[in-house]
Amino acid sequence: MTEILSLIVGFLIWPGLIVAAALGFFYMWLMRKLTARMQGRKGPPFYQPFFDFVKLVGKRSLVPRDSSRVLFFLLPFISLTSTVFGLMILPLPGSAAPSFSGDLVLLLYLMEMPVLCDVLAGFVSRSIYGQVSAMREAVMSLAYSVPLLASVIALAQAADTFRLAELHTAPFGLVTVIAFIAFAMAIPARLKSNPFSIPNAEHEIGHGAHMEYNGLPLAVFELSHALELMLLIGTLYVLFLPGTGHVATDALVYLAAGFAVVALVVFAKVSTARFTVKSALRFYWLWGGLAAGAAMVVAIVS
Amino acid sequence: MITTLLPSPAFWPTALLFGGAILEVLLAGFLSSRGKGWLAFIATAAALAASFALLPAVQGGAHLEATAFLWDGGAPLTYYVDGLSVLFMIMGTALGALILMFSIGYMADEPSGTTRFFFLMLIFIGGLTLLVGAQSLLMTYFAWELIGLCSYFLVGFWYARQEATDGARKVLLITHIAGFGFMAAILMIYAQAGTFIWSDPKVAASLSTTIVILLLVASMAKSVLFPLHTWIPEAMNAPTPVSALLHSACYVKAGVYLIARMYAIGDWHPAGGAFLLVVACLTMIVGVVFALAQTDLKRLLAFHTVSQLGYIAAGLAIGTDLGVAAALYYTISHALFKGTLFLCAGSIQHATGTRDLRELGGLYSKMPVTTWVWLIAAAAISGVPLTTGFVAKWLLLSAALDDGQAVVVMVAWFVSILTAFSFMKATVSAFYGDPSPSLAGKHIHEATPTMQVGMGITAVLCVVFGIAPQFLMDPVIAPAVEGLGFNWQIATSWGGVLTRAGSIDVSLGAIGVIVFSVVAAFGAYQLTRSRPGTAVNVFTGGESLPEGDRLSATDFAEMAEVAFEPVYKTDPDPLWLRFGSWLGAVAGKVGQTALWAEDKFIAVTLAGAAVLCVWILAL
Amino acid sequence: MASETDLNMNALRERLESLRGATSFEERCDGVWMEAPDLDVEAMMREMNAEGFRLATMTGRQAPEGETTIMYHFNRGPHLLHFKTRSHGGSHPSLALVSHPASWCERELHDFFAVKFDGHPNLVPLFRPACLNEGFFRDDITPENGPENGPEASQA
Amino acid sequence: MPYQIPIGPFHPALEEPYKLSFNCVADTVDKVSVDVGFSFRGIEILAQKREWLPAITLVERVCGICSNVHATSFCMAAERIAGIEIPKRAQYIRTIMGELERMHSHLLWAGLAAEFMGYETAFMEVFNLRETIMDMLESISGNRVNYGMNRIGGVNRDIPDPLQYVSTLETAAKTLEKVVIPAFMDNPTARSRMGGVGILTKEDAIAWGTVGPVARASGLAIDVRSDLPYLAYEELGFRIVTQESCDVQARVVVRALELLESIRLIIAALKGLPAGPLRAFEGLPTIPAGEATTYCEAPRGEVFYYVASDGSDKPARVRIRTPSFVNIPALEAMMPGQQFANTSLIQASVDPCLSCTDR
Amino acid sequence: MSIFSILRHNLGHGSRTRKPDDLPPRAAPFRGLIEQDPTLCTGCRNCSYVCSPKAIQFDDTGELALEWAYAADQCCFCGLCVMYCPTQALSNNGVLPQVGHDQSALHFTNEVPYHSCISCGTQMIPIPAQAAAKFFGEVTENTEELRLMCHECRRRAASEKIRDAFITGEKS
Amino acid sequence: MGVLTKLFSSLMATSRRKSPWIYTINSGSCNGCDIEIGPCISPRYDAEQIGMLRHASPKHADILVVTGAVSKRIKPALLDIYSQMPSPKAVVAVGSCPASCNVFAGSPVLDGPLDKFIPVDIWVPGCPPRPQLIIDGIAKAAQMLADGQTADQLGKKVAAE
Repeated sequence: MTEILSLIVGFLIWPGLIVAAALGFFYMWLMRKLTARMQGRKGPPFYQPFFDFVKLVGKRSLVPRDSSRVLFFLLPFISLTSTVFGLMILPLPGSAAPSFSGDLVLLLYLMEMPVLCDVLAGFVSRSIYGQVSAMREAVMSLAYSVPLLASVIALAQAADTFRLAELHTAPFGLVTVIAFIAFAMAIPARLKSNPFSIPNAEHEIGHGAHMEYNGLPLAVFELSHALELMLLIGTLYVLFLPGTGHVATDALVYLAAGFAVVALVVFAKVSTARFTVKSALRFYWLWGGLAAGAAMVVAIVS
Repeated sequence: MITTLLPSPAFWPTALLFGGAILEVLLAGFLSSRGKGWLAFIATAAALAASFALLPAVQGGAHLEATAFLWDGGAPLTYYVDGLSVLFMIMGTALGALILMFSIGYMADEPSGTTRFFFLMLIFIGGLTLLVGAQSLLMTYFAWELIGLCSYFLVGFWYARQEATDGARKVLLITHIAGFGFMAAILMIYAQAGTFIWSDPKVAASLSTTIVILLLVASMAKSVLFPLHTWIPEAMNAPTPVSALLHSACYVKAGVYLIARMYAIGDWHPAGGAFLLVVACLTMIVGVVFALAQTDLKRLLAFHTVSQLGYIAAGLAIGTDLGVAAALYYTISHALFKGTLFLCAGSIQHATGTRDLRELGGLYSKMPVTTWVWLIAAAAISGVPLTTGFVAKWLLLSAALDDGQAVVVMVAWFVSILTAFSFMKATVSAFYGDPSPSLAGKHIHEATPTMQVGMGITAVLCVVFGIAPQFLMDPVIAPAVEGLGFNWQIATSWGGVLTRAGSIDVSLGAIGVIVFSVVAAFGAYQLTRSRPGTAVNVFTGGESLPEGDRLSATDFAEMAEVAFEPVYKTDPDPLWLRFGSWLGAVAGKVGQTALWAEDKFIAVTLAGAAVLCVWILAL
Repeated sequence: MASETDLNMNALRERLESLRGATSFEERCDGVWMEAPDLDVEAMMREMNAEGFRLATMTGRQAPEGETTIMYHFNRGPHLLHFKTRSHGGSHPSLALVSHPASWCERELHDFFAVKFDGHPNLVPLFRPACLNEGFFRDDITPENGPENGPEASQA
Repeated sequence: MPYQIPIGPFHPALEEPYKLSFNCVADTVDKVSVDVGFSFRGIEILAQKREWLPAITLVERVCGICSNVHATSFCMAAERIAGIEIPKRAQYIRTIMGELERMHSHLLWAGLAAEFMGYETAFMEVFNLRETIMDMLESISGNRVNYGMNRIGGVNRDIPDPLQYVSTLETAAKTLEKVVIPAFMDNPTARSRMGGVGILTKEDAIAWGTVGPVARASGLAIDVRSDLPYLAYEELGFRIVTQESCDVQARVVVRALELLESIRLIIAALKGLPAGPLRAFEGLPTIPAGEATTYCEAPRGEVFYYVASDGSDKPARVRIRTPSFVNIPALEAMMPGQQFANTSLIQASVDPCLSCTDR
Repeated sequence: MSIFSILRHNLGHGSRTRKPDDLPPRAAPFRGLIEQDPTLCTGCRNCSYVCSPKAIQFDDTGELALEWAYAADQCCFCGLCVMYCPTQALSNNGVLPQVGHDQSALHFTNEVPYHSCISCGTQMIPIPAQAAAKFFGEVTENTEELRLMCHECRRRAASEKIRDAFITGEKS
Repeated sequence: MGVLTKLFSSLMATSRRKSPWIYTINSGSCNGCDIEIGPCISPRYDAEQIGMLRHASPKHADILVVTGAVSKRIKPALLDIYSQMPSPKAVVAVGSCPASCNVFAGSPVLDGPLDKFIPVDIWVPGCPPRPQLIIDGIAKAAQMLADGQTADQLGKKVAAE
């Protein structure tokens, strides 16, 4: 019973929905604020993502003609819950994650779910822009999956375990560094942030897959996006940062990881123009592939 | 020395199927085409029951041996039935039964040839049971070519159509030539070991690299592994039940059986394991990448078969107990979902008269049952949790991870993403969105009840074994793996999680997630939807799009083509075609010579030449 | 490029004066004007293209009896040429096939003054909303065609 | 199978409504068709119903971006008909306004182009610089857009203290050279979006009759300011800018160099602003019967006005040919074979002004 | 400066943003709402004539006053009316128009009262004293009388005056 | 329970006030207003400081910002886009053109003014209005949304033409 209770707490409060949403919104705000400051602007107030979310919740939602109502409403929630579920199994400081062998694989699966939901949302919403966005997102996912998966798998290979908790405590080595480079490379594309904001390139295809979404489903997608950031930060923390075993220090390291990711993403965002699909693909298959290959080689050799 | 007519239960499945086939011919004059279908279904169902009856006997790695009659001292018709055999028998007959049930409705409108069809189908399934039961390699080869021949006839069922006969010919060409490799391997084994009985330890000792590679090449051709996969899209001109059977149960799985059986024969792994692993990985990628570019529903499924077979081969190539178990589980799981998908494709074609994704769309409103069945199977093949596909992939990934095959994990992962994309595209193009203009005016109807049951059962099984894989793992997979000489130490739990501890929570959690999503989405819909009747237009920039403008599967495919340009450039097909035409030319010339010479010796020379060609190719 | 060679204005003038329907030139502060109601505009366009003149635009102006004065404005560096011709029976030869810029100009004139350009490949409305009659700039045509007429009526 | 995807009439890549319908194959544009007329307001017909003075206000609203050049052209045409010679000071003030307007227009364009290639920081920097130009325009004319400076026979407002603007302009030139131009030209991601994209060959540029920076980026030395110098351009010594690479990057470079040239012209004009009256006469103009044409160089290229008078208090015919009217159709020559992702940038690179085109 | 130095510079130099209520200073000639001083208006309708959008309109149907109506939501803020007003009755003080829900808050009307012509008694609008100098060249007692006359009487008075001058000149 | 409802509605009101997302339509203007909406997101005015974002889809927007005098070609698109915006929504008319057609009044190709077709909540006068005025108008519209005073929330409709 307590196990179930701890799962429910893990799902709803920490590291699941509520705390992650709060932190995620905070990081989203930080991104916007930092972007604004780097562009010499004032930027949005502190609570902005939260109010955006609440406002969207309070709107009447419209389903576009000829699209499946069920999928239209279901997709954002699948995206959200799988992200929360992914957060739940991460051994973050203070969480009662149910650790089991191969939870890394489950995590990778769950991380892919929001992408699939976005792709499907693009198709389901009947928007031509959404469909183009879905195509782009699918192709992009193929591109950045190369370094992302390679880095995770190289780590697992080197540590000889597929259990997140064990990976967290695995010793630091050359493979960690190279895998980190590969992982970091994939982050902007995973978050659809510049220069890889290709599936949601506003001046080409509007909001892409979310073009037709509005009201609460859109709010849930936004929340899910904030949580995806948390999931990435969490994964990065678990895979690349050492666990000290002390909750308070771990939490500090975790927060610092969040700031670092935000800074990285913002920096990439403000200093670049958007790539086209072709150039992004080339980037990831060449440089990402190189990093991936290097990580794999180091993992296998060591 | 025949003691009884059916000396051992081991023969029953085969006997029932062949018996059914004979009955089919005998009663052809009395039965309607529906009646013929029911007859075939009953025969197969009986064979299924007989296969299940064999299950208790093979638990724990035990096996049955039985001899029907002795031909000649050295070549007895003997059966060696172990867990692996039973697994394939059950799979073949179960899928066969369901597909035949589907065929009752599907073939009802066929004007002629139904006797031929059902006869061949029964022989086809019977051939598989014979293949997996035979103890003598010669008998195995006979069965191997028997199902090859059946598939030739079935692919060419509509022999009046040029593309059907061409396809059939290509199927025969590629698989048959590779089959000579099998024969050569058997002959070499016989030369070294002096026996055709594979369970003889002498055979194990005689496994050389050459033999292993020859066997693998034969299996690769049968199991559509790269680069011998190119015949499979051609086989799509067959009636859909044939494609379903070919892809899901009987034909392509013969190669899987052979590779798995090699574990029982001897330790082939050092000789060919790495080779097979490379081939498997390439197959996964090539299959799915070509699948992305397809617009014909059946061709799309066919290329997914290629990639899925790559997964299975990878499991076999890993060669650990978990790997083989994963491969066998995957085999069954693939049989289930691919069979379902093909039956759905069949029912779509039956209803709309087309299977071109560009011409489909909006079928959900017309064919809800088919849609749901398709959705389940598509989820399964994409590896969505709580379906067999997830469990199978999970097992495979775990096996690869355990074995340290990180590259395999990566490739498998990558391919599963592509698979999901591909199915997303197919699903949306076919079932959702606006009905395509080319469907206008057609009377689109839902599949007939027998068709629905046929595909419904497989779909249900996809979910059942996805939620509770242990029901499949423990009684069916375990004996098969143990029969191959592995030590069974795998415990599977709900949702496909390999149990050590605590995994039940994850499965519960997964169910909770889905329930939560559905409830929350429903609540959200109820809370925030606008007044009824306020459906709004899709935003298209202010002016409506031209009529019928939408992104079709082709556009996705073309985008994929841009991404995978280098891969498409390496299509080995022209090579085979050139080889084939060259061979045809040579055969023609030789045939003329033969006619002129009236000498049978030349035909033997021809076969020898073909073997030589494969040999050169294989090395 | 044509404008890099020296332009012999006098020679050009002689050639233009030999065009069918040509009249004499008039030098004004804004270039050379040629009023020629029956000008062979295709020949004019050939001459202009050969000399490297660019068609800046075409101007329409309402003329009596349902006709339209059509002006062609050419330039090449500092040299400006203006041809003033007019439609005949509400129609005029099209230059759209020999000159890209003429295409939109002719569509526009068709919208505004209902000049029918013979041989235009795509004489569909450029600016005119469907609810207005073609030639709505003219005061001898009622602009609105009313909601009940719809676009079909205006096409006809 | 080609699919059709529209950009517009409402799309974030379009500041104004028009419609580009792309026939795409995968990610590549096969064909484009342009549809305009969404903001057609019938200014030519309205101008015939307005008296000469209100007509200036009207033609100024042909386009908010290049409002001044329309008013100038219209006044010049009317002055040409009436044979009015305007004072030197008025000519200089018109020149200054025209060049300031070119600056704000080019900066606006640069900002939007940056935004369309997803380069937000450059957008912010450019727009920040643009605000200083807008301030200058406002402090001279009293409005940020639609300056109302021109009247027939001269200008409405004076520049009382011309030298106060010089230092601001010098700072702007420095910002341009140090911040804006490097932000475009030194950033590899930005360069990768511009180089070799949206090629309009010199032959095509001639065939489509393009004008302005688009033509000059394709190697055509067309500029009314040097071909037919009007106002004070001859005295100020205008220097034409051309580029040969024919792509989007060339259009960026042309506009950037034109900005610097504009600053040079404005500073020279401010420093050399001759004393004298602002207008040739006071009160309402009377325009005798006649007709005249004028060519002026707007930020986007040559503007053509044909004005006819029948001697009444209203113009008899006003014909406006704006540069976008000839540049926009040239998109049909630039788009085929491009990636769909680049189309928004390519269409922006001709700086399409739809209120100009549609009028 | 590379993009990195731009970013560094921006981070180090604070935001360039003004708060919503912190308006940048408006330059002196800023063209805002126009204001009318009805006491200076002569009802000449120049402002209405030069107004392209016809935002200024006169209503002379009233008995007691000429109504001057200005619709700020129709105004194009070109400033011509101010420039062409012969009596400077219109002025532009650079006042921003108000943003709001109520469109009628942007409509302004002034009544320019009619006076009786001191000569014939018809309803007319006198020439304001401040503008007399501009109209009559120099202000004398005579002009004070003239500006309160209607147009007709003023013309007559002027011609009488000329005639008187002529006659007196003849006499002398 | 009542406290909760009250809390929720006040939270909702604050959110609507703090998060105006706009969609802009140029319905046939001279683009003077449009180039003044552009600078609203530039560093000097930075409308993001009041939470304003410009969106590419009307489905995301709370506030429809209209410039121009509604040309006949645009009218159907304008009405369609207005209907695509989810409630509650507000309309801000920027410039003199949507209010009165401005200098274009009397043109045969215009159908303005705007409030003949859709109910307008905030008028921003000017030709064009300065960016601050536009931001001010958007903020006022957001305030109306928070107060539930927009025509959409009150169920007001324009009289059909």
